[in-house]
Amino acid sequence: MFSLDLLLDAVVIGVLLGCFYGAVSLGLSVSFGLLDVPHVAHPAFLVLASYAVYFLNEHYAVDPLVAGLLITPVFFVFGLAAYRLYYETFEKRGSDAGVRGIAFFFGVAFIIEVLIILQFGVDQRSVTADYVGKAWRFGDFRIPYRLLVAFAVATVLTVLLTLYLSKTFMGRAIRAVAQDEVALRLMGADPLKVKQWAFGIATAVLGIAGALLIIVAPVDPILDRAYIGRTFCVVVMAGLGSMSGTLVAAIILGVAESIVLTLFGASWAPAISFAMLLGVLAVRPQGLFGRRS
Amino acid sequence: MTSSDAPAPLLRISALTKRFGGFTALSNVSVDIRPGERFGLIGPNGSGKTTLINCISGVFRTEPGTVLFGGEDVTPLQPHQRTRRGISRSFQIPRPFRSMTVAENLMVALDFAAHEHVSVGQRQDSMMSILTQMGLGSKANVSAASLSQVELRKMELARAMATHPKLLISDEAMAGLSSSEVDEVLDLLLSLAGRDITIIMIEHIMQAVMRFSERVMCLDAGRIIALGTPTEVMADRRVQEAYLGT
Amino acid sequence: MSKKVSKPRSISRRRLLATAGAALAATPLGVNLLRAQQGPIRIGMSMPQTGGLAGGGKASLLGIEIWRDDVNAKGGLLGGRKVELVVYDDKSSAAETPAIYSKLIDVDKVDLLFAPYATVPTAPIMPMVKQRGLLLMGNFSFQVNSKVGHDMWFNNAPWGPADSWASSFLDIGQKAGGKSMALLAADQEFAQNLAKTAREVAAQRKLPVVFDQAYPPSTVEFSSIIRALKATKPDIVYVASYPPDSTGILRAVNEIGIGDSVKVFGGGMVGLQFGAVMENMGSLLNGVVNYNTWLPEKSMYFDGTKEFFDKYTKRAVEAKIDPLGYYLAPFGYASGQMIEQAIGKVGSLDQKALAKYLRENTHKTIVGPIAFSADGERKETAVLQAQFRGVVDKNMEQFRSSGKQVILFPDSLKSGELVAPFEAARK
Amino acid sequence: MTRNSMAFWTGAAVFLAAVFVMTQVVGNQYPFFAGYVILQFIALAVAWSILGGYAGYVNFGTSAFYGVGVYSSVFLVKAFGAPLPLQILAAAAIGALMGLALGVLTLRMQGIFFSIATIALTIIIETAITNWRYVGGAAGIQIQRPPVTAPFENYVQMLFFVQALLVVLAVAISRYIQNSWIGRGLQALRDDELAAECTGVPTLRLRLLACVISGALLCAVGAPAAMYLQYADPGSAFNLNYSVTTLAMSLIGGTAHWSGPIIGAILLGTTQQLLTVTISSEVNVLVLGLMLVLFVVGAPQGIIGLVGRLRGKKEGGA
Repeated sequence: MFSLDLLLDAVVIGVLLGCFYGAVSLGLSVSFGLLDVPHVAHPAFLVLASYAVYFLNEHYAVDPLVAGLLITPVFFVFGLAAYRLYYETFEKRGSDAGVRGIAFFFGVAFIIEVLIILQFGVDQRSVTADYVGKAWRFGDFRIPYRLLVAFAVATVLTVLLTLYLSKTFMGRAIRAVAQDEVALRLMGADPLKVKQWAFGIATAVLGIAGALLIIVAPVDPILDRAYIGRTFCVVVMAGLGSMSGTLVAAIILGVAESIVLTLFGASWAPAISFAMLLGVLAVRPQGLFGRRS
Repeated sequence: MTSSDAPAPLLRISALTKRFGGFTALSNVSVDIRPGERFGLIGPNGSGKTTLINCISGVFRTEPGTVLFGGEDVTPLQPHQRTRRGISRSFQIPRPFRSMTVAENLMVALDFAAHEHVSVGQRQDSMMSILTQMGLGSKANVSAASLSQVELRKMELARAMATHPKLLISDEAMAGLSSSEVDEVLDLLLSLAGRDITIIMIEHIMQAVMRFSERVMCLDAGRIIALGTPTEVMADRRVQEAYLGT
Repeated sequence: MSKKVSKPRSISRRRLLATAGAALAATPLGVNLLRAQQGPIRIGMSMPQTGGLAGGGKASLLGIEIWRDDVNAKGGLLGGRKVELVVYDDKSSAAETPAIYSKLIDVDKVDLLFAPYATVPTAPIMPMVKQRGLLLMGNFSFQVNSKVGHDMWFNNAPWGPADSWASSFLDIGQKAGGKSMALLAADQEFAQNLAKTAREVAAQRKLPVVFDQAYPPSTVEFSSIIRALKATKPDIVYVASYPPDSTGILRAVNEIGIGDSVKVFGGGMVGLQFGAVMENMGSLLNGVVNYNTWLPEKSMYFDGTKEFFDKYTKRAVEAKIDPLGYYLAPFGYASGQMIEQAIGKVGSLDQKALAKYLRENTHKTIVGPIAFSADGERKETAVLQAQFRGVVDKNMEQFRSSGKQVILFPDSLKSGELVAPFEAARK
Repeated sequence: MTRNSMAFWTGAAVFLAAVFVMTQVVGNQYPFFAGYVILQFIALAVAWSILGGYAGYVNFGTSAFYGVGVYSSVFLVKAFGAPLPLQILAAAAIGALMGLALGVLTLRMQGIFFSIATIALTIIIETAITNWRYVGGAAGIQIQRPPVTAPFENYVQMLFFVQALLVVLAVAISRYIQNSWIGRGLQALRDDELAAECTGVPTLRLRLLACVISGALLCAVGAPAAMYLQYADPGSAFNLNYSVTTLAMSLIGGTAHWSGPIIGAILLGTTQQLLTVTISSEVNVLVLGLMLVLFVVGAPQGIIGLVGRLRGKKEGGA
């Protein structure tokens, strides 16, 4: 059953799929990778964004990507508020958030799930757009436009975030807050403001990522549970806080999953990617591209 | 090639090198420390002092280089094994067990590092006597998280003492303290030294080092640049350059 | 949750608290009858209302509730006793149902038991009801009684004998000239059971299986799988999938293509029966031959069917559940109808007598006549295989008219002929 | 200390006796079904806390251990028709090995990395079981119970008693650990692993020990579930709910004392059982979410912490 064609195809699809994983993990790479917030509600926020996109698409026929952009400011503000609550609860008390932070965000995730169910019901939802359900043809190859969109958006997001973090004052402050709060104070920035801003950005990115999620596949209210492992896997494997690293790690995962699926059978695909994660963690705990003081 | 009249060293560090990635933190450091000696370790920031401590206490693995303690090669041992053999340390930034009381902090040391098998009662006595000696007697049942800076420093030393060390390494135990507090801690260390405990003291406060040490070693960029009596080392041109140059 | 669903339940809750106090003494269900003679007839069940099976569970429950309201409007059963439902959420999990059914039997002391929707929550209660000798009206579980062998179990689903499902699909494929089969199934309970029978039937018929893969439920992207499947050039593609995957698979088929060799595609895709899913997929559905339980074709209307769907449609919108409700809801109603007829004929709530009646007779329901074989499954399969035709995008209402899903099997209900190969049928 | 021990063991004996009498006297089955689930969560929460509470290593893989416990029973029953005690012992042994493997694999990981590793492990194991046709694979498997052993008349009553034994075992171990040098060592390494190591605490060995004990207990608790449900499927056995609920129970109760997880499990477990048979809808999940958020925000040290604060923060070792 093996053929070079299939392998090549698996690699191409894997790269595109990896980009999609990368896009939905980028926000977490900021919130968890840079701010050390154990944000297990990240996928729940993501699904919430998908439903917002669905709502705009279904009722006002807004293109999903445009809808994703439209909800970005709302999610930014939402992120600011969420961080404020988190800060008041944990960081301010100077206690290690650890377990309780995780529990807190699990609680938030459950609440979001139920709110979605109450508003939209339990059925799965998807969006319509010109690029959903069609493929780009190149000789014998066919590549779904959905994945090309994911690829493009992921790349643009990664580049923008990387530029933002390295070129702007606020961006540099965000990176500084991850490494050395004292140095940040010397720069004259308030760590709380910086972190809150960063969390806002992490959440805003979810607006577009949520649009991708529902473009690539239909969503249902409890889809977030499937993405907890996957997004954390990508971010941790990349090494905390590296945007380009996140994309590369996601691509590695996507390709590995895709190749295993094509050559050995789909049912082993999740085990393979998480075995890779375990391997990376055991050998190189700081991740493939990680910072480590 | 040791001279026959000198006592066997308690700690012998031979050709110790430590690299982090491409950065060499310690380069070919060798030194002997005699039993009962008061040894000062100085050097500018980033010169490798704390790295050396970490290599002695076992936090870092060394490659190449060996650490001999009491004639035994402890290089392959983990920190807790070295602690049980008598190497104890305090930390530059105090690391108390925050969820415990001061007494419980010491009990950890007594439970895990006490050499002989002793009863609970004896351990309690031992703990109280160390606390009293350190001037923390009244704080025994206070939560470690609520201690002041100087109390934390003292508790670190007390916890290190509770492991019954032969060698005590004090890593900047006086940083950030007022001058009267510095004297207080220094007196404590001197009294410990009087009881046959070998002490390595890392310090930035020169008066303290000069007053305390029998011998002083100065590190710069991971190399020994001077080793001798305090006055000799202070007079060394390279030492002065190292400090002024930064 | 709609008001209508919760209101009767709150009544039962009050009752339930009253009985809970006196619940220490054990009373077998039968002895309980005398005491309850004047009160309502209480039917207990768990239903997945959260978790993965919630969509189906809610639609199914609405069907049963409509039956309850109908029967109560007619004055109830056994000379004026109203029907009351006691329903708990089992969270789609097998771990919850033993405690729930024990509560229903031992504390609530309900008169009759209905099973929850689907196999997973049903499986753990089968040994329990068998041991207690209780009648259980099954709800779309698959071969859950085959090992337990309970003679008071009756499944409302049209599955019939275990292999009939795969047989009917392969019949259609082979008639269209299919010589090889590809099998793609989700790594989940129902899909794996379908895949297993398909493998067995294929082996009996010496039909080579050129592709046989299971994919995990978390699979996001099916392009690679479809590409690999396509490379084996199968004639018949049998897919056993769950709602999110069904969409993903059909999208990938549309994008990647499946090749000209394929005569028929589909078979066991769950999700293509749900309104929201069908509306979303629109024209992607065309050509797919898939199983179904009820369709708005002329041959499918029986006494009361139309009235049922009129009521369902109105209430489903309020309750935010599947607006079409073809798949499960009428069968929930049918369960009620069967019990209604049995109680009417037997004249009591005696479990053994009811079971005997149910086993020995053919029952008239809104989904057609139902007769059971010894294992409590349908005597004959009534699983439809139908082909999607002329479906357009973004239109829920089109599925209410006939002709969008042409019934190919069973012959008695047939409403059209197969269009093959698959690629041609998709145009 | 000794008086406390006396009180504890008397309490345990009274509890077991009460449970036993209940199995002999009460005819209604529901208390046993619901009680089994609550006892199971108490044992899980207590076992989880040994690693997650004392040592501060947050294990997200409760469902992995629980599921392996279930499936080890399924395998033993299917292959050898093994009796219940053997199922539990075997599950404990497998759980200990699993804990050891987890510990060794995560030697270099701390904090959230450890947690993520446990998530990864869960998914890998679930995938393996899903692909293992002998124990039913994804399709699930129905299991027949053997006849019940005297003096019990009903299998669920027996399971209820067995689970009560497991609870007492787990609590006794947890309590012993807390009051011994192991507990102090774990607490030290939770507060500061490096400082603990340099104070003579063999942190790696203690971590491994905690992983092994916690793993063995978690698996053992899962083992009787196969007989309770008489059915197993990977989706239910490896349900994320076990991980989250166990964690929530420990936190709500408080992890500083062995009684915390018990209190949390009783509170949350009973609430969930009650909600299941009263409100019974998505509101059930909402309540769990709200309880998690409120407790984490309002009572960071759990109920134990609240009580401690009320009593003026003065408590002895028991």
